[in-house]
Amino acid sequence: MTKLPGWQGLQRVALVLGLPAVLVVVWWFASADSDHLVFRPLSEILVAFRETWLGPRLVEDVLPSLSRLARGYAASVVLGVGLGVLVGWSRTLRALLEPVLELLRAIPPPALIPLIGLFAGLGDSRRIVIIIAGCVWPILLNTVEGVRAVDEVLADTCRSYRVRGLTRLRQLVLRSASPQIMTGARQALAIGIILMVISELRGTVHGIGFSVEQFQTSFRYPEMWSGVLLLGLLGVALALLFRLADSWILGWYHGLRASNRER
Amino acid sequence: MRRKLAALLISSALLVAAGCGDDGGGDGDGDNGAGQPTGPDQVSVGLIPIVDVAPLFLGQEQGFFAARDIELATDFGAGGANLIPGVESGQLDFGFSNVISLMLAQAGGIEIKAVSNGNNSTGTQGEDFGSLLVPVDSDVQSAADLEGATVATNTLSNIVETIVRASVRNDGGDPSTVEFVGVPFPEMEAALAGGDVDAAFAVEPFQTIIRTNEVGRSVAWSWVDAAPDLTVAAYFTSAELAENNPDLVARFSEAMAESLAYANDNPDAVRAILPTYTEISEELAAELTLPTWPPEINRASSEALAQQAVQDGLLSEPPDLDALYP
Amino acid sequence: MALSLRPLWLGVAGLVGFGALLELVPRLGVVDDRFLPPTSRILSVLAEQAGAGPLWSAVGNTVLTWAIGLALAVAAAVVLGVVIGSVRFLRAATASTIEFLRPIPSVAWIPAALVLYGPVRAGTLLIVVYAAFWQMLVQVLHGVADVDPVARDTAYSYRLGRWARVRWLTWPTALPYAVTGLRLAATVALILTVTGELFIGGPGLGAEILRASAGGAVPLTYALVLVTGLLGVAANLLFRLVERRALAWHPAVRGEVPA
Amino acid sequence: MLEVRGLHKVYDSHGRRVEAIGELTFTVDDGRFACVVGPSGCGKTTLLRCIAGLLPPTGGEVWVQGSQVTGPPSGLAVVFQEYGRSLFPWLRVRDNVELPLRAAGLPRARRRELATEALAAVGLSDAHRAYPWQLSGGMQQRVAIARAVAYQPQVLLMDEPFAAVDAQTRADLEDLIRSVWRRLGVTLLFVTHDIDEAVYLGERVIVLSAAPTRIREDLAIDLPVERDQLATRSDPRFTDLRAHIYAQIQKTRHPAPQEELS
Repeated sequence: MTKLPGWQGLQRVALVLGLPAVLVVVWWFASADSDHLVFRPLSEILVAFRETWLGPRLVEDVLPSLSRLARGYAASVVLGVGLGVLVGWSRTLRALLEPVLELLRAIPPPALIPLIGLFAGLGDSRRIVIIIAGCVWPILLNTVEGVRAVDEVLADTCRSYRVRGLTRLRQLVLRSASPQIMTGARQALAIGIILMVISELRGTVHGIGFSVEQFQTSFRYPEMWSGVLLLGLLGVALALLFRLADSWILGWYHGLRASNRER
Repeated sequence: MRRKLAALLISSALLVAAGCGDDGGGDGDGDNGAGQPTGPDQVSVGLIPIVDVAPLFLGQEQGFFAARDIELATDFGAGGANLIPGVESGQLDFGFSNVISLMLAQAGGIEIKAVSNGNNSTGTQGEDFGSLLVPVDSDVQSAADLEGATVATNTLSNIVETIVRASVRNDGGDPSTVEFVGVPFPEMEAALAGGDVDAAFAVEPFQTIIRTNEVGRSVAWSWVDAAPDLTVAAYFTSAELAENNPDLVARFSEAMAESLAYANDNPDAVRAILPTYTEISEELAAELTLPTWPPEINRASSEALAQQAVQDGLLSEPPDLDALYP
Repeated sequence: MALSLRPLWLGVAGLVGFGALLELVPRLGVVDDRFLPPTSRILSVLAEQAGAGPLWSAVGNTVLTWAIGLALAVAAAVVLGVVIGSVRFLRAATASTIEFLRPIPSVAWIPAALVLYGPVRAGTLLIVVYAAFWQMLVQVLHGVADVDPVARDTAYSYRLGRWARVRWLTWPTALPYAVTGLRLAATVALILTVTGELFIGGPGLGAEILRASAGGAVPLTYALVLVTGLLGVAANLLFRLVERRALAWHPAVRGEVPA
Repeated sequence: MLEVRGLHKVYDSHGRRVEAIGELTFTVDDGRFACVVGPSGCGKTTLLRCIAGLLPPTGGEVWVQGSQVTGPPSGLAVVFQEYGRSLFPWLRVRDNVELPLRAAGLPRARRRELATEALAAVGLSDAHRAYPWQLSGGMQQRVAIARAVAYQPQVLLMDEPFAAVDAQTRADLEDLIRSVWRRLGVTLLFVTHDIDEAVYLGERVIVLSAAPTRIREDLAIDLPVERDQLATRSDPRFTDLRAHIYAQIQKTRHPAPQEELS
């Protein structure tokens, strides 16, 4: 029974949108007549969403939060990959630093906030340092793993063709470690979003986390839920963005694995 | 019960199948049934580990609560503002919060009720448990000089803003130009030392730490400026508990009143108990300026405070103190 | 990264060096020692605390919250993962929803947790379970999806019942993924437990850190942060051991772990 | 010109001393094609890695183009057996071929010209933009050979390059190597475990003994220069040489007690 291409596409769309649509409808009606102080109707939350986040706050709060996340994340990538390559490449350095890195990685970043607060002043730098304190570890440790696992035959090939220095670093070391680095980068992004929010609590800053906390403490629950919804959408959007970057940067890698699986 | 059901529904929806329901709730959910007492009532109280709540621990130590069939389970919430939802949702039986937060909650539709006084200012200029501090080398001499300045406060749009504005206003300055920045108490010393803020309103033990480390000096005593013998904070409960179990609330209030009086008369006992529930060392505890703990809430001071909060735009209209206060 | 058994003394030297660095920086006045106490003072405070009860009850409470959260998350994820994973239609229908809910930062639920439960352990549990659940579910789904088609056809040909298929085919295949998921979920759960204690409530190390900083006890705050780190290291080692033992009999089938 | 003088190699790892190469001395003149064959595990690959400067010898010296080898010498290219692992999976075929040239600092146009020419020489002129893992095993090894050719080495080392491909592909690749050798005039050392291949390809076959390796015999191959799979392999002289080498290797595997190595 060959399916018509149209039918095929329709079915796929139904599968993708089916459950979410059902959940939204259930949420809409379950909360529709709720006079409950906290659990506001979905309609009210969506109105609050449009009024709160699509207005001036988009520039005043959402943008600063995202820019801090971007700066913290970028710094973590540079720091994590840079240090990771060094530590991954030299056996002694790795043995020397491994326990220290394992300890620092294990400290939950939020626990560092009271300490970072003592140094990093009150401005953006404090929040960026907090983001880095969480994001750098997955990238660093995955880079070390990736650099350690460079294929020896490829390394010998480079040596015999006298491929050295910067070309070697880029073409052999970084490229072969890139699948592992991307795994670390994905984990770091998830942690980054969390720290973006947490670094804004209990302080004064233009940001999503701060706004949501203000809504909560001033009992403006529709706005609070709309903030939660925004963070959800942000998480999804960034995950999607990451997948695009991943398929572009690791195009070769996904192809390689697909072809191995077939063979 | 309806509220609890809704909470269960939403939290289970959130966790898909793994709703962790109510059973994992607060340690002692308070046997708030009005049935015959089967032993001391397990009562959970949400607190912040600060000087102001010393009387409660003294009362516990002196057995004022035990004498009234109450066994306390203290729970240190992450912040005053978070205690209100805890009490309102029934997870905590009683909580401690400043009066402005209580008024804001009432305005926000939260049904809570103050049951006993918390703590008051010393009422004397130049010596109070909290003050407005500026860096030692700052040229600010009094509150009025803080026009257009940035002032650190532990919570934004809350009681500290109202009283600091009162200090500036009483000193002849224009309070609307003061800009407030949220800084947790432990980080105020660094903020002052680093010059990130022009001033900071700190309470004990940080007021003493900042002064003895010569990082800052006091220029105004805002609790005193706001209103004479200001009631700063109070213990509160949910309207539901007050309704369902008036006996327990009454017993708690009496025990609290006795504890407050005892604390007021025995400052040394207060200084001795501080290190047991906070991380304030004995030496530091000895140097602190303690608040006062009169048993009764100073309602006049709350009215004056509320009037200034309305003037500053923090409250849209004056609170209904009859409903809010015992 | 396996704590490899390289020359151990080199690793210890690294730790000592790091400690010495943190000792010198404040001593030389590079940083004000009120904000960064020298390592010696931190360790002496820690030693003092180690003797006293409250530290261990705090560690106990954090571990308890962590264990409850992890258990709830893992149980739910395994059951749901196997059920959804084994039915093609279910997997296809839920994929988009899972992809939507997974990246939602668990801290987004802090205000909700505070409102639902207030500053108590239940609030913290909400975000711990939420975060750990997705880590585990994704791995279990990968595991169940990784069942070898030839093996499945064999099971069908021998007319194994649904339950037998799950017991003898689906679960053994998914096990390595589940074990990895457990390790990842445990790490996330611990971080969220401390986060919850700091920003929501409930007894434990987070609450002690708050109490220490509220009392102006800076060295103690550092000591407690160090304890959370050590707890984290212990947890990572424990679960890596569990993973290695569970997978010891298993050829390194685990390909690229997407988590 | 490739010269090995008294090469000696001992592996000493975790207390286990394995003497891989006893003593090897031989020379391969410029433009000559020498094959190296021996029982499996007799250190053929170790010899090649020492010549390629990838492995420091325990004793003795290796000279390439008149200078002693301490690290990978310039003007020397290696083709490994695991072709899949010696190509960069993230680089397209042409970029793989060009990489050594880029490292050597050649300008882009020159690199492109050499790469195109080399790929054409190995019959892959239409695979420039493909990724290695999109090609068959045989084609991947051709890319590796093209990379070596484009590098324009004076000396080319090949470590059992055709062991991992099917028989037909191997025959094509053998003919390809011979034509590349004749066209480039490069000095070629071809290591293999396949005696037929050694005799078919080489002008000379060095037969190695079991570890610790010594030269059992250095045999000149007096077959006509023009070689093709059918004629050469059915030539009686080919079968004699093959049988002789086979006997030599059999002896090294279980040497008769009394016989002393010459």
